[in-house]
Amino acid sequence: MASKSIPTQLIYLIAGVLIGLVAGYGVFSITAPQPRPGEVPTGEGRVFTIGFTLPLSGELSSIGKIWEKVVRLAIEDLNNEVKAFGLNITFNYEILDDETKEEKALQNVQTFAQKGIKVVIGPAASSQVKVVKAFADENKIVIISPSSTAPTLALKGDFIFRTVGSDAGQAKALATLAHQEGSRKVIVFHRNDEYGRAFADFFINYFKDLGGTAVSQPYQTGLADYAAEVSALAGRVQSEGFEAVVLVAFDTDGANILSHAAESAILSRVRWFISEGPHGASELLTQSVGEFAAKVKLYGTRPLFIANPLYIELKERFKEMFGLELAVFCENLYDAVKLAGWAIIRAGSYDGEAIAKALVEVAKTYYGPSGWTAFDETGDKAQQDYGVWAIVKTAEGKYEFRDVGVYERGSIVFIEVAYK
Amino acid sequence: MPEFDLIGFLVQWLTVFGLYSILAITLNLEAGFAGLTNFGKVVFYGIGAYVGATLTTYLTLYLNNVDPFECPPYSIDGIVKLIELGGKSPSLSIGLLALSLLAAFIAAGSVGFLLTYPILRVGPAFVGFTLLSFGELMRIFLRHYEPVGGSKGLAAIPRPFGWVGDPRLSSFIFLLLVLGLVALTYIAMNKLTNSPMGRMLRAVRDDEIAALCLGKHVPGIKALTLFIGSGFSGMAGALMAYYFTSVNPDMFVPAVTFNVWAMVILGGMGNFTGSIIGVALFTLMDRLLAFITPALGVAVISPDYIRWMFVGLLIVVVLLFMPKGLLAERPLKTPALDEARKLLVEGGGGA
Amino acid sequence: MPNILEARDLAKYFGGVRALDGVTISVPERSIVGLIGPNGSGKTTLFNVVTGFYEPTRGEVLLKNNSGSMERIDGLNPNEVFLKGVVRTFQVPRLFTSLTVLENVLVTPPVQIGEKVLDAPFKSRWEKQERELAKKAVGLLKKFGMEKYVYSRITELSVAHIKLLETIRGLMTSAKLYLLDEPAAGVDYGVARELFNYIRGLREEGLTFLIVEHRLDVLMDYVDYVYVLHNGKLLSEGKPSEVVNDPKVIEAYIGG
Amino acid sequence: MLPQVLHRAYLRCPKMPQVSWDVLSSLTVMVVHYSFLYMIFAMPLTLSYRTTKVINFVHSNFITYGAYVAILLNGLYGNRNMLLAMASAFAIVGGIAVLNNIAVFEPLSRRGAKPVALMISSMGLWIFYKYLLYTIIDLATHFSRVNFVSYPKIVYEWIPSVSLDSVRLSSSFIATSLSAAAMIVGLYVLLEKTNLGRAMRAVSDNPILSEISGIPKRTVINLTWLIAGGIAGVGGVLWTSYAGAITPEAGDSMILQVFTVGFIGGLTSLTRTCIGAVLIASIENYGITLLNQFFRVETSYKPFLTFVTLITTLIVSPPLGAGGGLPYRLFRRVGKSA
Repeated sequence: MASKSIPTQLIYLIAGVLIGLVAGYGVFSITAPQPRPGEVPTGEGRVFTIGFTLPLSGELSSIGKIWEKVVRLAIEDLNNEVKAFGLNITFNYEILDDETKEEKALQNVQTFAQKGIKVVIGPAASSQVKVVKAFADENKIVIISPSSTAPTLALKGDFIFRTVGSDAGQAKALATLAHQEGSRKVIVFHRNDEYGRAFADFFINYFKDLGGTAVSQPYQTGLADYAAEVSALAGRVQSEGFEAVVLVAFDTDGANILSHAAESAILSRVRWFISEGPHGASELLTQSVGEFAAKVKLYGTRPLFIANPLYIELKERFKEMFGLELAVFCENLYDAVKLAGWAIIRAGSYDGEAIAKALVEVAKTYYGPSGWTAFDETGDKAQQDYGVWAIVKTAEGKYEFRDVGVYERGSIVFIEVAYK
Repeated sequence: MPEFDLIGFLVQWLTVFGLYSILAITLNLEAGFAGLTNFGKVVFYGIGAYVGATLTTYLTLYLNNVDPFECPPYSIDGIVKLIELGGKSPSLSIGLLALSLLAAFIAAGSVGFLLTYPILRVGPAFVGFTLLSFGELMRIFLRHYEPVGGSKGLAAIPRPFGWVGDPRLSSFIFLLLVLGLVALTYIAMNKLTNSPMGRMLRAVRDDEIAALCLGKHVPGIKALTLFIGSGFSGMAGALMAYYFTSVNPDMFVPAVTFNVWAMVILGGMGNFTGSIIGVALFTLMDRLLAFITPALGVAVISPDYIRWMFVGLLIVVVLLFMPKGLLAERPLKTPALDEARKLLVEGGGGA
Repeated sequence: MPNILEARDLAKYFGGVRALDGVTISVPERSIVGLIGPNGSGKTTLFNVVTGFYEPTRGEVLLKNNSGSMERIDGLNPNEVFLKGVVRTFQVPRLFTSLTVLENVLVTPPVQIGEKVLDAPFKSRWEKQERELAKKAVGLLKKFGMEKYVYSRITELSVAHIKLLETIRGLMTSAKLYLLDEPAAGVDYGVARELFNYIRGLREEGLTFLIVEHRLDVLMDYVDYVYVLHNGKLLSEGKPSEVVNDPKVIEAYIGG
Repeated sequence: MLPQVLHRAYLRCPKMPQVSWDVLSSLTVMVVHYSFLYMIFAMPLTLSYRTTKVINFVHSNFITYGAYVAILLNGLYGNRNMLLAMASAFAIVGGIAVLNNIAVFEPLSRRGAKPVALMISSMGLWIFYKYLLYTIIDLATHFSRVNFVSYPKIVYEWIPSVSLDSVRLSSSFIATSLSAAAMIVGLYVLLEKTNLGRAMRAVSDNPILSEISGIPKRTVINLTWLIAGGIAGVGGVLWTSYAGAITPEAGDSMILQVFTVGFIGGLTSLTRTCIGAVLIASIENYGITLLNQFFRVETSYKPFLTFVTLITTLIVSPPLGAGGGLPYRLFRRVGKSA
């Protein structure tokens, strides 16, 4: 029983030492200027480390796992390119998993900051970027998210950059697609989260401008199954006579919804238009969904400059190296890595502010798999092209995603006939 | 290796440690002392965070002559205004901090108090489940409730010490505030339980029916315990909102609750010091893992899955082989012991 | 002696099961009254209704209050019944296993300053009362020869001591009426008699007991009056000697 | 068909909300389908609780593991035989359940741990199994290049789908209803007609009496776990034939529904659990479709309905028999017959 008092004292001791350490050394060092070398000059040249916080587990893990491979490819390419320029510089990467959780993303960025890393690529979700933002701004850490699209993050003068076009642009493309395909009265079936709501709002506004009517129908995310939601959707489609369903979803929920919709006679009679989320999800390439897609002439939009040789090359190399298809935002991630590398070199000093300035300049003249990467005044991708995708049957009787059209100057141009 | 920022590490780790400590200590009061299996800890944390965030953002706009209903804090204009206006005036920031903490305490505490009604008559398992599902209910509600941002949540919450200027100094002051609140919680809970009240709580935990038959108003005691525990959790939540500067409904998932439970079980039920050790070990482990994992370079097996498997196994192993946790519950030390000893020695009975 | 407790036409139905079906009993002050009957005859249900575990389906329970008049207590909650001066023990003793013997006794007194949340953190406010209660508690434990176990945990006690302790707890309050559920179950004959001797001693001090007991051999030597329940109804009542010879009772016990 | 005639008659009623036959019939099929699924998910929960008194959070893992046994067999070996998947799921998940009992619950109860400790240990196991599955899936995905984190519905062979007039019953519906019927009949025979079943009931009603049946209590409890885990695993297999896409979160996302169904049954009565399954299936499916169509309630409120049902159940008819209850009435009536 004597042991009871010892741990208590130990705690007080540890706590006291820690607080004393922080208080004493902390106050002293806070006021002193902070020399913070994030790069190490060695005999072989300079080595810079780029931090990554990616959703390797959690809700977005199936995408995150593919992203992680894209990162390895991109870093390799970057290093080869830098070598080709004769620069004695090497880029390293450190990948941390953030479980698609806010707290974890902040912890990861803090860890990078403690190690002196000034450029972090990720996190994936807008809610995570929001949590990271204050810390990044205060500590001058450049954050480049390849996939955050929330309009509430389009802020001037911060350290947050996004290499993906805003949802507003895509909503416009999707609205144009639906309108051009002859639908005038549509129901927007969307995720009840910031992405889904914002996308739906944009879509409804653009669609009204085009002269159509659209109503919103949100569904809760994270459910085991969406049969009831699809049934409610069918009820409304029939009773109110909608001509098309616009689905704004991620991969798993999108696949689930389409799989149930394929069994509904009502929903098989209307057109379907889809956002970029479900694109690339292998669950969609089943026979029932494939047949459904052909029946309803299912089209989706996604950020893509179609026939971009760089994208095609990346896609083929990736498949060759890892045996996998590219998932959503892979090209944006790839370009984020390249931009980060060149910005560090251009900045001259390894300092957040300088890198942020350099990043804007580098992006102006960079063209990659995701197209022209120039940023607008809020640090988001200024120019984004949108392609149209479909699920088509291959010669072997299987199904695959194919980019069949492109959004150009306010209209959709089809370059291939997806459904006969 | 570049130079390592130890101070930054300690400040950031200890801030998270502090937030979780408050949750763990209060969970220990509820579960370890009063036997309330609160699987909805995150509810009260979330309510506090939302109350703090809502008050701070709306009032910052309002007191700077921006109509928060014209230009709500969750809209892009509101966020721009918040970044521009927030955290400039020391008196306003501190005032809002104090108000948020108070309001978070009252709001979270009241919800805790009211939630005792549905769980009044059911056993511990159902208490846990009711509170757990109430947390999910709250999350769905928040996603739909536009005045607090709905699914967007609230962002750009002005930091209480933003006016200091140097972000490192301001986060250090914030850390002191958090640790101060931990100390307050720790001392308050120790004082509260090292008393006849602590004895009564343990009696209720051991056998609530017997306690009821001895005249103890068991529902009242439970409601009060949940009020206090939830109130302090609410304050931790408000601090969290300032720390993250953003809240959204999906931050408040049951995983947070389970983390706190694991910390409390490891530390020892009924021992507040143990809870603090549990929190320290867990949060330190998470921080250190972030340093180790890149070095491992394994991509096939996710270190985070291993971490969670470890947490799950730890709970089981502690219950199986060390049911009292790291630090066992300590006997109460009220003056009665002292009095009894005197009497027994005088009477020559000697124990 | 005037009655301290009266139950009039008391009934409790669970769905179609009539656990208690119109029972009328009265317990005079300063007496020991026995309540016997075969398993499932409604004894424990009667206790549960009187102590507020259940609301009766019909009938009323009256308790003599401090001003000497009879007051309805049916429908009160168990904690309120306790505060009116009725202490109940259980067939399987319910003590607080993580508390010491002393703490088990100390937890009983109803109005403790230190149990109020606003006073508990401030020792000075409740220290005086706590010391007084400790004095009283140690005194009681000594009186019943339990001073050796003051700091013991409940798990270290013998069954007899546990039963005794359950009764001692009540003495910390000004309780008038004790409802004991099988105090002699699980203890051997000698100890059982010892327990009942204590009870008789307490009766001399002014307390009243209503006791459910299966061990008629022990019970009958100590009680003043006996009620016999069968299938939720009163089968017989009277002095112990009358009841044991009642053919209805004999039949019920053999048949039940 | 009679229902269709009735529906037409209903549509003639003026000023009544109009639901088309297509929607109503497919919705009804779905409600029946979900009722059967919830029965298969929740009845083993009730069964295991009333015999072992463990609030088993691992139950949601049972369902997910069952589903993933089927998925891994399909993805790695191309299995499309549902019976094979069911048998494997029953064996593997039932084995896990027995293992849990032997390694954790039994030692804990032997040491006299409180029900709360058992519940918390099951919570720990729940976390462990959840992430163990993720790890297994990651490994399988890595080596097979099949995405197991989100897997499409499995189309099993040999099971027909039936069209009755305008109503289509999917093969999953046929499989689920047959399995549910088999389970109910099986459990009835087991509990009412066999020695083991009587022993199981005796253990739940009176642990001391149970020794009389001649089967040791340990064996009874282990067999209960085997059956409970096995049935839940079979439920997971059925889920793979129904859900639009399956993730390792499948069981966890349903845990609240499944437990609510169990709570409606008080975690003691199998009959009331069945009623609970029908109730929750109806509330979720009819409820949200009708609310959405007539009151424009957003479909995203669906989980709200389940939680409101759960909390109403707890307030109106708290499962006291199982969870222990405090004899306290907030609104007491003193001397009510006065």
